[in-house]
Amino acid sequence: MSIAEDAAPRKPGFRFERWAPLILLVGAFAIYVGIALGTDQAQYLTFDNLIAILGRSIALGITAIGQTFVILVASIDLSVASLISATAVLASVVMDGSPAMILPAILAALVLGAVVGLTNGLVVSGLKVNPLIATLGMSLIIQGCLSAFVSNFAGEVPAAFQVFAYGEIGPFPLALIFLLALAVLAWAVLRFTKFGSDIYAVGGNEEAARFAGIKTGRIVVLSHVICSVCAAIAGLYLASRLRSGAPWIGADGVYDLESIAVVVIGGTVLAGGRGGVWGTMAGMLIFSLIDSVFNIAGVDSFAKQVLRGIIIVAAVAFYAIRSKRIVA
Amino acid sequence: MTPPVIEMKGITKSFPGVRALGDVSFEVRAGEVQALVGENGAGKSTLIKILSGVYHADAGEVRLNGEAVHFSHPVESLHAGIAVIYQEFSLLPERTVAQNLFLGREPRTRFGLIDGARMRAEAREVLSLFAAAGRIDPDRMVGELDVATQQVVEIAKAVSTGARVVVMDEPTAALNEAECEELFTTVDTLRERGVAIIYITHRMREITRLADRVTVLKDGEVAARFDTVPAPEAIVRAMVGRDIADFYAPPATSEEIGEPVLSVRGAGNDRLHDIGLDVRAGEIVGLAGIQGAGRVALAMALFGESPFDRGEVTLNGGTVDFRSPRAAITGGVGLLPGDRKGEGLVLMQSVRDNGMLTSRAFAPLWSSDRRNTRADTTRMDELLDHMEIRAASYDQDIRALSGGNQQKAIVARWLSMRPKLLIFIEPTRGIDVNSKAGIYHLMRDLAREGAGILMISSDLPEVIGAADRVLVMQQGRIVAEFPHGASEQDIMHAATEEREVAA
Amino acid sequence: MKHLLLATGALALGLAPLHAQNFDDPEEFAKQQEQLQAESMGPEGQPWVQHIGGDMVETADLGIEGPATVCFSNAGVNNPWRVVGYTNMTEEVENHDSIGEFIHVDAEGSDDKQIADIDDLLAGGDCDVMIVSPNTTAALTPAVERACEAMPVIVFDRGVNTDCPVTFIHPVGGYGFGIQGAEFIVDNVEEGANVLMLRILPGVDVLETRYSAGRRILDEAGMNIVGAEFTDGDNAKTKSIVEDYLMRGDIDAVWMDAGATAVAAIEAFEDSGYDIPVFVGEDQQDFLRKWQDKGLTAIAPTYPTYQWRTAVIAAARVIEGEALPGPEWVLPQPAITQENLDEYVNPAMPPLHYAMCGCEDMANYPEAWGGN
Amino acid sequence: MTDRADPSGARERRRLPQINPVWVLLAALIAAIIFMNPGFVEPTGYMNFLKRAAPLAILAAGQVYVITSGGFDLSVGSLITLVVVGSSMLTNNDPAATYWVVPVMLGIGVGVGAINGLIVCFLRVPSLIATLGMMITLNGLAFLWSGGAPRGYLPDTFRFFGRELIRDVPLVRFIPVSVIVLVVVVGLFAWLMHRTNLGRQVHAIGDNPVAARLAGVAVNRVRITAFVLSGLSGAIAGILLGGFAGVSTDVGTGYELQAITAAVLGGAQLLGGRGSVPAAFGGALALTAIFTLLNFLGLPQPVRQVVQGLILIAAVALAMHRRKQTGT
Repeated sequence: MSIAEDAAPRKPGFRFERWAPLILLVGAFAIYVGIALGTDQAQYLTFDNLIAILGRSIALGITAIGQTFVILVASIDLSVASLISATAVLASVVMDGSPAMILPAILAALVLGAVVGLTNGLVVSGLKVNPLIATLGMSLIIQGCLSAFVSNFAGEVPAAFQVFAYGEIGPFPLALIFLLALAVLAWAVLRFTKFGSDIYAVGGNEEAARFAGIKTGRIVVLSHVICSVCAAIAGLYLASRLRSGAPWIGADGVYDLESIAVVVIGGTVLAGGRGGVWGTMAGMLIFSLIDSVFNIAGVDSFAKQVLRGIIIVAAVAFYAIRSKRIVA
Repeated sequence: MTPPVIEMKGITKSFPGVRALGDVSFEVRAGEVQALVGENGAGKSTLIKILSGVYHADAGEVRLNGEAVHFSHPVESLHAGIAVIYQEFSLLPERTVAQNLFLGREPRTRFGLIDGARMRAEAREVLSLFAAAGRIDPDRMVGELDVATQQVVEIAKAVSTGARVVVMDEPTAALNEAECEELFTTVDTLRERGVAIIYITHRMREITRLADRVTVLKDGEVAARFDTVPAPEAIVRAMVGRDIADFYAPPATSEEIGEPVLSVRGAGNDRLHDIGLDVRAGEIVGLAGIQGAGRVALAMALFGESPFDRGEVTLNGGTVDFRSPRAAITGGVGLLPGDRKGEGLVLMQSVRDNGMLTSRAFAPLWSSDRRNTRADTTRMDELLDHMEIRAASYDQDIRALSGGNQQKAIVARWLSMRPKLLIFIEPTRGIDVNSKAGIYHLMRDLAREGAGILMISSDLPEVIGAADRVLVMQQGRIVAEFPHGASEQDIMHAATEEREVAA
Repeated sequence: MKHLLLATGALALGLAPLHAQNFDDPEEFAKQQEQLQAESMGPEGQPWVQHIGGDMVETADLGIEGPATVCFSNAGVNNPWRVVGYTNMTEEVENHDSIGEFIHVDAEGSDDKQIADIDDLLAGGDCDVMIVSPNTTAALTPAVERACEAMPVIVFDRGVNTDCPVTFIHPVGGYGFGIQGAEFIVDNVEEGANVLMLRILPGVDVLETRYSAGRRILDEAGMNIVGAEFTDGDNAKTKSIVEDYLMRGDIDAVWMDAGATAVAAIEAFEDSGYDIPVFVGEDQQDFLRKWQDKGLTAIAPTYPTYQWRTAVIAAARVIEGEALPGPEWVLPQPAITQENLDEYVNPAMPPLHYAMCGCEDMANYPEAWGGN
Repeated sequence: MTDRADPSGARERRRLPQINPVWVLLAALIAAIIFMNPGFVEPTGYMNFLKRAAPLAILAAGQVYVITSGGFDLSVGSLITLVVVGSSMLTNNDPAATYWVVPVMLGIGVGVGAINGLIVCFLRVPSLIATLGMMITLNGLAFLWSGGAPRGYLPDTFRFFGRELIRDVPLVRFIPVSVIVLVVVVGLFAWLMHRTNLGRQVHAIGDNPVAARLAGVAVNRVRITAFVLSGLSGAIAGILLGGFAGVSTDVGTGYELQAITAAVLGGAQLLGGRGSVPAAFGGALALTAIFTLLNFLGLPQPVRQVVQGLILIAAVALAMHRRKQTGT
């Protein structure tokens, strides 16, 4: 008889965890508005500027959507940053300035992402290697292979492909709409498909999922594939945005740790089984807002780092402090 | 007579150190309720796990509809139409009732998406088999439901797979009387539909009410088989099959019982109300009740894990208010958790380390782990020897030991602390019968040395046999008290009867 | 998996050299070699306003009125060189009344973030002039192009692949740096001497050109290059690498593509009990002091931090409508040698201060740069 | 009963001590190094090797406490940077300052560890996130303190620990001071882990925190102590690295992952319950040996990354395989 078994059922109705990301987001936005007005820079509150904020962290957002899937199945992926670099370079090299090669390049990048995800997933679910170690190792391997062959910007992205990063539909950047579409798609997958339901089951209680006939290993592998494919898309986006791929762009953006931080701030628990894509999107917006607040408040870049570290911990504590579980 | 749906023949199964089943044969037919009874540790769960493919039998065969089957995974048995409702819930608290019911086999639209509407409708339909249906909204999070309702969902989940064989492992453990009645109705419905039901219990009342046939397991063997339901006494005799006086240690004599060690007056917290009880030195007090009645909550409150927020607790004459297990232990309270693996053992450590866990915890951090102000490996080894713990070496990882020996190592943990009050939660769960008597005698020895003992158990014969006095809890309150020798019937009644709860 | 990665890599390898920036460009090499010798124009003793080559651009028609807001998109202040440079910059801003507000946004070394920063500045920064120190050349080009459409842009340090900025300020360049050091080695050791080349990172344009130029000269002079190792700019690693080389044989000269770990490399010789060979470092105080203390045979080519002052000066001239060197403003790139070493050694300055800062005459010197 | 033990034998250690694969790996690597470079058997060779491995080995010895207790400490790398930069700020080339700066730095290490522990225990933020936040914060603090570049020199008295040699030692000719520090610290950490109450309780809380708490273990106190020891090891490693190589701004980068890798190579179980200081020491030596060997082979940095990644995954996969086979 466990302690939990005797626990009183939770009260229905208001569920703090569900609304916490929104509360944090509203808080961050309030601070942004407050700072903009307080420093007498109302020009930062225009529509254009808000769109610019939304568009700040597209690559991070795409990566974080993928990361949400693996964290939901109680895994984690530290290889996304290296993979972003690898796919950006690959795409840019394959395209090499030729519009005709755009499609093959996109395919090549996605295939690379899928293969990396497949390997990650198999190592995690098949060899039972702790996902942190498995994907850290994978990250080193990718980065090593990459820098062995490429040491600078390689290839060139034709103008037609730059539409991905720079195109606009009306007042909205194309990439922003793409991110939104991707988020909706991810949400729909998690909400309406059996696969999505299985993800929550595997992350929530792997044993129960297995007893219900869910092929848990397959779900873990698939989630890793999705995560890596998202990273590959982020790599494509960055190649388009930077007009070329370079072997350091993933690591420079710290997409591995930041995507995890974004997901966790968005209310998805590291232990898996709880959370979702909209929380992650809120987490991404919080990051963008913090960045913008720092910029308009003119915070010194070193102080910025200190604050960012504290904010990550504080935001996670905002959820975690209410839990009674012992964490390590 | 219809041919059996399930036939198990000559099933034998051993675990390291224990023969769990020896040459057990068992069968169940469509449209009947076959009661599988036996004490804790008699081998019921092992038999079911072999049926469902969790374990593999060392010898023997399982036939489904006359054909030999070899399930290597529970999923295979599920697909073959055998649904098992385990005691440990396999529900996902973060998902809705409907999502849980159809976990892994969600109805889909022709686009392959989950058909939410159909899932809800089918969930309602399945739930309508149950009298509790009205209370259960398919869209509610399972985590928000009370234990009894979760149990209903768990059963509904098994039923909804369209299983031809349903195994229920002590399904009433968490239910009150009215809920039990609802469950019985459900079982009747299933039986009428031609489902074969294996019903595991050790409650005579349920056997009388439900069973068509009874198989009694004892010490891993079939002790008796009844094609009609016999008088409860016959079942009990087959179940226990030994001199109870010898199995349980004799109750305390009045000279042995001393002053109260623990007195609680008017205590409560969000799960406990108006708790008043005394435990005297030399006395074993049993605490009975259904799951969720608040017995564990009471233990955890006394132990400081989830403390009382009102009332008064006196320990050995002094008022105490423990806010953590550590404080409670310092004050002289010990506790043996019910979930040995989850809450009792540090599985990757050695037998000796497990025995010394508490004494080390109270010695200075920087002192030697082998000999310090509180603990001494030599003394611990002597204690382990004395308790006849069977291990290749005390340096061996404890996970390889049998349940009984593991439990003894936890008892050893407390012996060296000489607690005034010791709380045992389900002390013999998952322990083979031979080791059980040892645990009971150990408890009695501790009491004789002057400790007060509070024993929580879901095994009523155990509570009756081992305790000097039985308190019954219901909905966070102590509702009745019985002296040694009370009948199972009376205690069950007290534990499950509907009560007007004062707001 | 590995096969695919290898295949991918091989593909990249096959294609990359064709299209990657060329780091061994004989034309550029020759041009910079010439610029090193060229007489620079402008006021004597103020290299930060001097320029090599005489082209000028007019800015009177840009029609900006002072005091104007200058926005600066900085790649980062993530190394001591940039810290010194940024200090130069903020101090220089004080000298110009025409600059009303100076807004600084820091991309922390990320291309993506710098693009977003520039877009933010364009969307709401009320900037009149923008200074950009690009994190990388290719990546920032589109963002700079967009900025150019809105206002005058000044680029310095790394360039962009567009000529839309008013001017691009930079010292002679990486080839020049490599040439100065390598020629010093050639002049001070025998032919066939053992030279160890220590590099920071692969793939960084300014460092790659230094290496290719240095390598070219050392090879041509018949030096025996015992190795070219990457140190990651890590002192401990540098010291370990040099110690390993010393276990295998003598070293007569050390060429470095950046001076950050020069002192660690020297210590490896000291600690292993060897004489310190001919050394190429950079203008960091710790190296200069070591040089002076131990009487080394050394040279310190520089990549002057005073270019950060120049960027502000250029912005001020744009606001004031004055002409300025452009579209390329090539600054002189002096090396510190035994002759002028004493001018640059200053024990009051912190160890990682870059001596060629052109900041000694500024108001808050030396406190603002961390000196005593 | 089949499992009745011979009572007289129960107290003896029956199990043959299984040799930890890390020692086999280390021996093979050392043999390869000697083959490549016979000079390695000279004191200069192996003493330099030990000197080089000292900071990592000390870090790994500290990290193993946190890993065994069930967590991660990602903050040690930035802590090293903070210690080096901070020492240079405080001593400012004043030889007399060493005598108070070293204790202050050790104090900072203890303080950082304590804060990590407090955040994990009381704010219930998982250590992965808590120490990630700490890593970012400390890095920012180091820059903030120094204004971006360290402003002082480290006097020779400070550099004594990492740089000096004790000469004229019989048998080995000389011993670097850092090797003495290494032996003392690793010895102390090993003693604490394997011969004291603390060590047993660190194992217990990593193995099963609920059981440990119910058995009266002061879980928070033990966990915080584990983080404090890790922080302390970071500070010591920082003092050695600053001494070895002088001031720079990114001394600590990457050390956190190397320390975790070393501990894992030594068989420490991620998420807690098992860990050995001597084996982590062996892991650190093995990792350093791999790097040294790759250097001797003239293999570039990228190959080192790939090899490190493969070894990391292989080590954990092998450990999982062995664990499955032995059923423990």
